[in-house]
Amino acid sequence: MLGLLETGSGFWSAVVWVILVLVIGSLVYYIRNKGEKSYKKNTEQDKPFISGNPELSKEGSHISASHIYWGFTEALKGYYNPLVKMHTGDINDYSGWMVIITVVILIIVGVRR
Amino acid sequence: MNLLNHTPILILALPLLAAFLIPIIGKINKKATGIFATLVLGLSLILTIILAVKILSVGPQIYVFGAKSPLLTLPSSLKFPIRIMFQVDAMGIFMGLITALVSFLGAIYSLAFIDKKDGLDSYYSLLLLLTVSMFGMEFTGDLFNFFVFLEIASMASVSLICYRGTDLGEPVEAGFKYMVVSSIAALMVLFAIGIFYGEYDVLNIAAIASVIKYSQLDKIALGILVSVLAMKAGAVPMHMWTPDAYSEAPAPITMILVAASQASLYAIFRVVFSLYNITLNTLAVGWIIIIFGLLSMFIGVTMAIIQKDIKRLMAYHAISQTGYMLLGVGVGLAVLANPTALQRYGITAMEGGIFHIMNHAMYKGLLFLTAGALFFRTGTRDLNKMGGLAHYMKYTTIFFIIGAAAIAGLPPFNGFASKLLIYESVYKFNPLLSIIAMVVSILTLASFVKVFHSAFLGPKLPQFIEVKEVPRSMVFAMAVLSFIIIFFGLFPDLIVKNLVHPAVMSLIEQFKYTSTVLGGM
Amino acid sequence: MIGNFPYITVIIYIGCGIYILMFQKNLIKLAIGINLIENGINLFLITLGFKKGAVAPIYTQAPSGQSMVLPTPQALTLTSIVIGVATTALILSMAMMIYKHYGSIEVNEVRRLRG
Amino acid sequence: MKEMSRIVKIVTNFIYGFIIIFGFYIIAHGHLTPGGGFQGGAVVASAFALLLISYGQMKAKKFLNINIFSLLESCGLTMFIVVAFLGLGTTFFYNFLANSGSWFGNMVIPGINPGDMNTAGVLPLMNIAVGLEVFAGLGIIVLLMADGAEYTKKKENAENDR
Repeated sequence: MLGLLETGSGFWSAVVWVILVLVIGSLVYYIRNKGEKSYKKNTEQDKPFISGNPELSKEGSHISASHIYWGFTEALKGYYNPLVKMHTGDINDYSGWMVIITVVILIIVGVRR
Repeated sequence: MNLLNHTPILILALPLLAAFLIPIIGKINKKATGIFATLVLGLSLILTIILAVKILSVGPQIYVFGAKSPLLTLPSSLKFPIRIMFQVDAMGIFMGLITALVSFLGAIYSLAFIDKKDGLDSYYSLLLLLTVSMFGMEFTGDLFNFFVFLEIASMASVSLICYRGTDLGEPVEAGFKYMVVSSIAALMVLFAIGIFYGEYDVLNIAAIASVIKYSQLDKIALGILVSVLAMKAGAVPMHMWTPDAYSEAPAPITMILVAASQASLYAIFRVVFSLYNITLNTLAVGWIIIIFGLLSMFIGVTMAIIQKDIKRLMAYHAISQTGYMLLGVGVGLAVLANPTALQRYGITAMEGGIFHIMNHAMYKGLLFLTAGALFFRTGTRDLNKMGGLAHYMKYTTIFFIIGAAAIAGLPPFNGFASKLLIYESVYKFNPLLSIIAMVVSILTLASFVKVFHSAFLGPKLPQFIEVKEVPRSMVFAMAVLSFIIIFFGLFPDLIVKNLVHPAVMSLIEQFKYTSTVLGGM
Repeated sequence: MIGNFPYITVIIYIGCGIYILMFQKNLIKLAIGINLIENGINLFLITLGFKKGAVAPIYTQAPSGQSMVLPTPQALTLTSIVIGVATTALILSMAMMIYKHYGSIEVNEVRRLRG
Repeated sequence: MKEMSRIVKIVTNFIYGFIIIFGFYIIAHGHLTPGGGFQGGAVVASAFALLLISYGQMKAKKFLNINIFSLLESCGLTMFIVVAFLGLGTTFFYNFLANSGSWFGNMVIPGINPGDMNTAGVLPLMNIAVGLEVFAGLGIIVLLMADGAEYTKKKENAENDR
């Protein structure tokens, strides 16, 4: 019933994992309820403190998809620019890649023992 | 004349008959075609389950076309099979289950998703043809029959990719690219089949496997088959058709296309394990498949992070997840020659790789359906334009979270179970591969957090005020997939012990494959 | 050496087909390239079944003293030709639709999906 | 496509009947002489192409109706699969008519002979089904391509006038 999955060196049981999460979760929830009672949602208390600057409107602060990982792509520009350029999108390159890879594999498989 | 020993062909023949009847039904009443197609696919799903139970209990099933009895493989006067036959073993029916489930849910989903007035009957007959050809690729025991089904599959999927092409240009461009590349692939497969026929004068996979000597010609045929089928499965250097084709096809069709490229992946395993097995240089070919897997994993996910179109991002993830399957089974192949390593981690690696095929078909299908639901309601696929959809589309958000957690390999879901099998066994083979696999899994989670944030979170946008939840048939299809993902995640050992392990064994033991046809010669 | 001429023509066919597919810019020429490869492979299949001095395999029994050419490759070629017709019809109609939407059938203009 | 000259139309009126009959001959004798469903269907479809070219696309649409072709195609395909299903008593594509004395059921005489049309069991039925499907299918392809060509011609004429 426990769904023990033998993975070569050890086992994995999702059911036990879920039970653990529930137990520890309820413990954490219990501790959280012991916290400060005077906290009320949607009041002045839960405004983020941005060192006193006025909070931007929700629409203004929503980061759209193309900016989310700009740091990651900026750092890896050396890797990304040639990679994106390789995806040219024209059919000659698609069939070209296919022929090149077939030749490479034929050499590897054909020439070896 | 009980129907039980005719099930292998009935799974195919009923949807085929339905595909040909649909244009006639379409003339009588437009809406009936969709429901008729869904019913037939449901019936073929039930038949697949019956066949699966029979195979896992009794053993591989043979079905010879046009012979006196379905099991008569060797005509009286000859020593090798002539007729076209279906040879369905545990691996074949494992893939058959994926195909049957994915196409049934795709048909249900497209009942509400596709509302085009004119081309409706051609849509459903092409969908049935695509399903039939995928079944054919997975069940057939004859090489040329595999080529014919491969060709039907690429033609049916190309026409379905171009389905929205009457008023848009991009789907036709995507379909054209996929068609050019698939016809080269199919012709090269035919060339390899010609080589086999020239050498051994027989077209049956089991018959060739029993007499194969890995001569110079066989090496050429192997090289062509592996590289061409890797292209059809979406391995990296030749993967560029995948994002175009998956992003332009309608969402249920993309889900079925994912299962279609997995049928080509199955074809690589069939060629390498059942046709050649020990005769080929297992380490070299194993490492070729591992390198395909590594490239697919890494380049797939790094390209996915920078995408702006939601379906293009998910298409690149399909490539990177195919890399996991190639890695798992490549390690299994690399150690096929020495039995100790095979017992220690080779079989677990293959179990992880093949279990990952099933899991990937489930959660990638779910993700594409959620992307289709977003497109159905908002009309755009661009992540920059979407925002705050969680407020309106409650169920789709839950399904998306389940799918994203499963693809990233978070514990209670099925992605984690198969990735864990791959990590632990590949680590024993070569630690670096396992580390790369883990890094790729983290990047997968990163890109799906990006999709979740930009599409679902954020404030209510003015232009999506009237957006509401998707119709019930789409929600039902997504709910079934989520249930399967959660069930496989909680009880992975049931699936691995009963379905995946027999499939791996049927791939590894080539003598069992040949003896079922040639009668233990 | 004479016996190898069909195989050399097969190589030339497939070589031209692959050259066209990799370097020609017009979509219709790509369709021609695919047809060239297909003809090459059909010729390859037919020459596999060839026997010197044999008769076409249309009798139930070979005429006395003569042998018949192998019939299976000819059946394979027949199916391959049928599939070739369907593939070419599909590719040409897609090229027409691309011309309708893009206004051109040059490969470097038909490139909206990339990256 | 504009119509051809009067001479071509007269010759076409005369010839296209024979082409269609020759196509059906190839389909019907598929199991004896070289040919069969697909080849015969292609010959019949070439007769439709001839009509289309000689009468131009506008006129040809009147007597080459796409819906009938599509119906014919579905009937041909369904007939093929139903004949294969009929063999399900033993196996799927079983040739239950061969040597059974009923339709196409005579014994085959070995050795060199002109061949008896009434042999080869299910094969002639399959040839007829495939022939029906192929000539309807190719007919549809030819007509749709003619529509496509018509559309692009109109577009080019419009661009030249501008």
